[in-house]
Amino acid sequence: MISPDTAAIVIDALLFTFLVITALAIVQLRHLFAVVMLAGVFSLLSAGLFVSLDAVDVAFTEAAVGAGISTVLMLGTMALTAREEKKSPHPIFLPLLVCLVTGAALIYGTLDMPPFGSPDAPVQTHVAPDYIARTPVETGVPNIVTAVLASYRGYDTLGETTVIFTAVIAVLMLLGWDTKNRSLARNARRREEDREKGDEA
Amino acid sequence: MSNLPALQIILPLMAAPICAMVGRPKFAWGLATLVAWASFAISILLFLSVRDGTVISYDMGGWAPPLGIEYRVDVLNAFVLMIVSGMTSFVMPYALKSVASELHESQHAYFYTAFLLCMTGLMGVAITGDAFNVFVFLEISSLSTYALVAMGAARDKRALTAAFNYLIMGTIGATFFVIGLGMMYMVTGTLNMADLAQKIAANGDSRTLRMGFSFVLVGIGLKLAMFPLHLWLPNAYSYAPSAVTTFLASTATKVAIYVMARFMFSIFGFDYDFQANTMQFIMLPLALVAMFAASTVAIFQEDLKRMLAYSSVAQVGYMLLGMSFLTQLGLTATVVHMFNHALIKGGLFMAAGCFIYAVNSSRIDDLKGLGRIMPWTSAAFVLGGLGLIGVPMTAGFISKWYLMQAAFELDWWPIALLIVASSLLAVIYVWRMVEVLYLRDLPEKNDVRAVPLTMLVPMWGLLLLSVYFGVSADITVSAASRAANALIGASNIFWQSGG
Amino acid sequence: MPDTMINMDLVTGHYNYWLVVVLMMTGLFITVSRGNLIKKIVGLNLFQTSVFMLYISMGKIKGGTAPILTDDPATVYSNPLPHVLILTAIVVGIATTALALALIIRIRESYGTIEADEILEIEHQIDDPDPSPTNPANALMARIRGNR
Amino acid sequence: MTDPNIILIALLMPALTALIVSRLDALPDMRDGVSILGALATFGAVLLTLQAFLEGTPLSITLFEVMPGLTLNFTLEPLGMVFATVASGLWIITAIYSVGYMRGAGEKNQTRFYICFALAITGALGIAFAGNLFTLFIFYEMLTVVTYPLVAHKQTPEARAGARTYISILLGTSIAFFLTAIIWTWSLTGTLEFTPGGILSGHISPVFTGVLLALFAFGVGKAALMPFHRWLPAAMVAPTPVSALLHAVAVVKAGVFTLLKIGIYIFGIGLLSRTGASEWLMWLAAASILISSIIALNQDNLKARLAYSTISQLAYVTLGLALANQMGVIGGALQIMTHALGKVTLFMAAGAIYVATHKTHVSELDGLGRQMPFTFAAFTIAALSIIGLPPLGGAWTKWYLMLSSAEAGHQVLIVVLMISSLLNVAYLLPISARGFFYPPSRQRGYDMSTEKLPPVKMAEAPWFCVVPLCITALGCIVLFFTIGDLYEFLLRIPLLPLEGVTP
Amino acid sequence: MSHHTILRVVAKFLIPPIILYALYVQWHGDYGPGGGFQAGVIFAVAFILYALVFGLDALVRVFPTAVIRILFSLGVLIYAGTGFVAMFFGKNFLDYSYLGHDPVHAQEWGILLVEFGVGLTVATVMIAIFIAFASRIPSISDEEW
Repeated sequence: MISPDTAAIVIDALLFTFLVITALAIVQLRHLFAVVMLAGVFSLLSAGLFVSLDAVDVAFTEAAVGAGISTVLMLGTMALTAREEKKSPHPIFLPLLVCLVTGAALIYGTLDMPPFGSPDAPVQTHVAPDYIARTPVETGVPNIVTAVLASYRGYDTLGETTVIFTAVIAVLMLLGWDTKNRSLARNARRREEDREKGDEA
Repeated sequence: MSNLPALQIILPLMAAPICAMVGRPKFAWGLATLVAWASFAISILLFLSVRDGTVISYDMGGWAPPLGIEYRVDVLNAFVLMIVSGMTSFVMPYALKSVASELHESQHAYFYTAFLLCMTGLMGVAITGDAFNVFVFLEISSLSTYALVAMGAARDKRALTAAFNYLIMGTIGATFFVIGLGMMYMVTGTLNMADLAQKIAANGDSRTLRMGFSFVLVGIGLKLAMFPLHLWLPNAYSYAPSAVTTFLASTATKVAIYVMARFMFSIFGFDYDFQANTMQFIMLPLALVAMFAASTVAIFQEDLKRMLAYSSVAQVGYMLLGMSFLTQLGLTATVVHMFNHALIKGGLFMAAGCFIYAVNSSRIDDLKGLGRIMPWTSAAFVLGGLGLIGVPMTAGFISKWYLMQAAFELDWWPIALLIVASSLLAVIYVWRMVEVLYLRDLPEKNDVRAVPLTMLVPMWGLLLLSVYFGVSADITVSAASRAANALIGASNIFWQSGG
Repeated sequence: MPDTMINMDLVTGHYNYWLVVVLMMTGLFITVSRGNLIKKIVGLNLFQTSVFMLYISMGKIKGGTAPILTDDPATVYSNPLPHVLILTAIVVGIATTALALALIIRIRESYGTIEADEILEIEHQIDDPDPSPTNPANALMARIRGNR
Repeated sequence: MTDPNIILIALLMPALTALIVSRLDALPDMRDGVSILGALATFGAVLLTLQAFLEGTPLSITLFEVMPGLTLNFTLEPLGMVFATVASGLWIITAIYSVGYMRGAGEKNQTRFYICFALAITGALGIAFAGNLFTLFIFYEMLTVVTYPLVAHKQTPEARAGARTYISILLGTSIAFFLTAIIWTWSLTGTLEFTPGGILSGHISPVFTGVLLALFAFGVGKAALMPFHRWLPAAMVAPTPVSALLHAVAVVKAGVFTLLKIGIYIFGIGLLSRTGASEWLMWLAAASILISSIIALNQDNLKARLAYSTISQLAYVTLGLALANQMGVIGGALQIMTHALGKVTLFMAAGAIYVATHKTHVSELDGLGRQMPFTFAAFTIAALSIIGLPPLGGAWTKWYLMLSSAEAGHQVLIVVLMISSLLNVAYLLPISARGFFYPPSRQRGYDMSTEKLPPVKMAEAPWFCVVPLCITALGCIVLFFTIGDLYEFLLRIPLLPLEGVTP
Repeated sequence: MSHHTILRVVAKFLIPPIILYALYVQWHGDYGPGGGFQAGVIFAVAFILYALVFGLDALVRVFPTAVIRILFSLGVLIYAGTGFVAMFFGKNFLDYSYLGHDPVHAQEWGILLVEFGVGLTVATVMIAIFIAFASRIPSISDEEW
């Protein structure tokens, strides 16, 4: 018999294993197309992990953003820039050291964390029960995440919307969106190809 | 009246999409200017109403904290809000011609939109009483900052890489901040600052809390260019458009300093030993090194804006030094210097912008002999430079005075000597510019554009204010002193009298 | 053997966090060690996604369900607050990525490359390879840099 | 009762002059006239304050408070009156002289020169009238900053280098040491007011008294105490009127004046003599006197020689303070006056020689005395005053300092003073001797290409140059005979409490 | 890509369901997973697909950039405005209670409104960013992939 707990642990462990493998593969690979695709895979895997951790909204969003939009933008950027990473001549000693020190600090910090999944952790006993108890009474919205997102902490979400707005302003300021640009370029390329064909003939 | 705290943020936040929607440069500029002035007025009203030590708490959406997000305004916040909105009010008129000369016209409307967003973000960080909300608004300001910095690419393409590096460093910093926040949340279960403070005081120390503190410290340290984490700053400041540099130099680092002070003193409190040790054994030496190393590097710069940027890193060192004294006087010095340095550096970067406007270069070699044909800008630069050195009757002197007082109070007079010694380095780099401006001959072939009044007046306004606050420091010092008191008595005064 | 028991508890209670730390550091490592700008951004995304896992992990209750209200009053819900925070953080993340990619495109157009080393080299060349002799600082800087 | 605003008028007069001068760039005659008139008006205003002071009206004015307890305040006291009178009086002389010199030497940027010159006088008067250490420091720094363009006036690489040395030492010492000392004093006592008897007594241990005194003594770089004296020779690249007024009168005297004030009103002579904290300063001053005199002997450049002489003479004032008794203070205060008159004459003479013949080195002066008799006569009188021979003002200084040394029980210093006089003779009188007695045929470095005027019998500099230096030379003589009144006046300096020390 | 007839046909069949799904996610966010943000992304995907198959010019013809710009600004304004209006009712910013007679319904309305603002902004922002990227001149031609 496999208890639900054990099953959850096995699923977690599998997902984590794949995540780590994907991450290491991304470190190693220099073909950017593969890197971007693996990054998408990483997002999907993490979405799976989020589902197993009860965060369905987050999983949904991560899948849509990390595996969807993010990948599309990365591929688009690749098309505009390069598709192969060049070998870096620099030694990796310092970055490695930085990461090891940071990682060690984080591990040190985890030691006093309440155990994973424990129901009496401060996180579960302060504030959160209030949300769960008050949401049905005060908002009538069954999805507590939505209630907290749009009402209790609606101001954060306004900030989030503003962040997205900031991003588009920034991108438009940097790139503009003059579609004539592209048409012109395509026409130019076509003309060039025609000329080459003409030369061959 | 009761909605003032919300209006402070919402006004620029709503003005930004309107600017983008209309999409006309002149309109965007006009609206941004109006909003900046209105914000300034609001921040002054806010400051006046909290000056006596009251704390305004404003519940967003009517949800009481810790369930909802609250604004909490005390003297310190209000002071920082005043710096940010006040500086924006000065920068906006300046930006009109400066931006027109440095950016392509199709970008102007977006530029002012981003500018408003940046201001919103910075003020949002300063006003909020919720730790996670700090992150959200920090990102609003950061994202818009990256884009604004990159806009310098029209003059020098290095602005792009500067912005990119800033983005990488800034995002790593923000992520560190989120990690630290997560750890704090993990041991307390709350995100509200006041609640955090109480829970931390009640639960006591733990390894998770220590690392939470450290990651928050490093995260904000990256944002405020704390010494070894400052590498993004010089390029970002050098290549950004002049108006942006002015704005960033006089507000962004100040807000980051504020956040650091808030977390250290209001949330972790003075009794937290791990913090006190970190301050005295890590922060204090780093601050001293920053003062000397960055000033020394500034001396050898060939570009005026870059020189000023390194000087900013050094000045951040002064502020951190004041904080790491862990005394009322030290904090007063930090807060006073936040304000004074905003004025002085703002004025100096404006002067640099005027030079760029006039000769399209900020290389020190290209500024030879400009003292004679640009008397106003050059004189303004000298005035600002004197403030940077800390010559009496300028605001910089007041800062230095309090910082040294704080050192003497602790009987750390070697540190007092180091403070003055480091300002000698400022003498060198400021004087180098004076020599170039006044004692070199103008090149035969010169093409100097007259600087418009809309740029000169804000610059002089700031510098005259810096002189005014150097001559009559009562207002600033008493405000700073109250702010320091608010931080010192953080766990009792700040948190309990609100509501 | 109580000692090993405690250690086992520590492991089962924290292995999740440790693996998250490993993922985080892999992401950070990619960001700080790789010269390719796109790869830096991929690393940053990895780093941030791992932080999201940290948050989501701490909201989980053993035996809990997703915080969507059901009719059963005995249901244990996982903490919704981290989910909300991470939703916001994901949005911030994609906004940052979009901006970074736009910057990369502009960099590529101006520099012809997206490798940090090559960019640095180009920037050194812009930095006026001909320091004027009148400025003592230039001479010193040149000496520090080791050229001429 | 006199309105205390008279102090402000005296202060603002030179600033106003600077303002008007700055508008008159296109009208050189008007500009120079305004400059001289401004000097006269300033002197008049200072005399009015002096009169009020002599009548016993306590004049004090506070402009504003920078921080609680930290004010911008001007208060009259005897020492400051001496300095103010000397500086403003000699400004008239040098203003006239400048007109002759600047035109004669064909200098560029004359308007900037006059503006900065006038502002420097504001700085000097501000120092003289300062009622507390903070005010004094402000004007001290202002004086440094506005004299910088004067030193760098010629804008040649040498001028820039000299000016750089000048500004870096003066600003450097003042910020690094002086300011530290001020803030330290403030944090010890909570006040910076100049108070008779000092403010530090009872707030500081004897060891730290010495340290603090060191910070002040070296911080006041304008006093040119060794080893921070390098700026003074470096400043000699400036046009001669600058050297004359600023580096014989205003700037250096501001330095030693500041030291005297700090010694008397911050430490209190009583504290210094009680703790012996100033003893090391005394020996340092003595060493400065001798070493710089010896260096002066080896200088061939006339102005450099005078500069080193100045360093030596300034140390007299420091010595007077360090002796920490009434005679010492009076000797020091007298030295401010006598040396000012003497040295300004010497510098103006050097400038006159330059304008007339473009000669700058001692070895080139052979036989010039007969060509420029007035200049050389004045030079000789001033030199004798500096040496300290009666019937010239300088004699009294040495007299009081020797008395003071005897009183303090340091007879060795009397010997030092005498050796110094001998050294003065050795480096000053040969100049006169060369001028009057050496045959002109030995003119070395006589460059025909640059020389415009072939020497035909009398060939003085323009009268604008010569008259002023004759007046100051006469002043040296007058000073000798008015010592009675001066002594009475200087006795007013409040030295209380002076335990166990009788005048 | 104009010659990929199959793609065009498939796309024509695919886009309407995607938009429908987006609307479902938008309005169903109260009850199950989803909400304005997710819906906005899905909505944007439909349009991006359209652009990929029929070309950028076609997308811009259907959905002019000026309109997109107004819409993404409008989304933010809807959100902030919903909160702003509360102030005129003497409430705090973002207090939705003015929207209905009883507080619970007011909350539901408020949440729907702000989620709509979010959805609108996100969808149009994603499309705008896509257009901005796609309108640059590619350095890797289609054949090189």
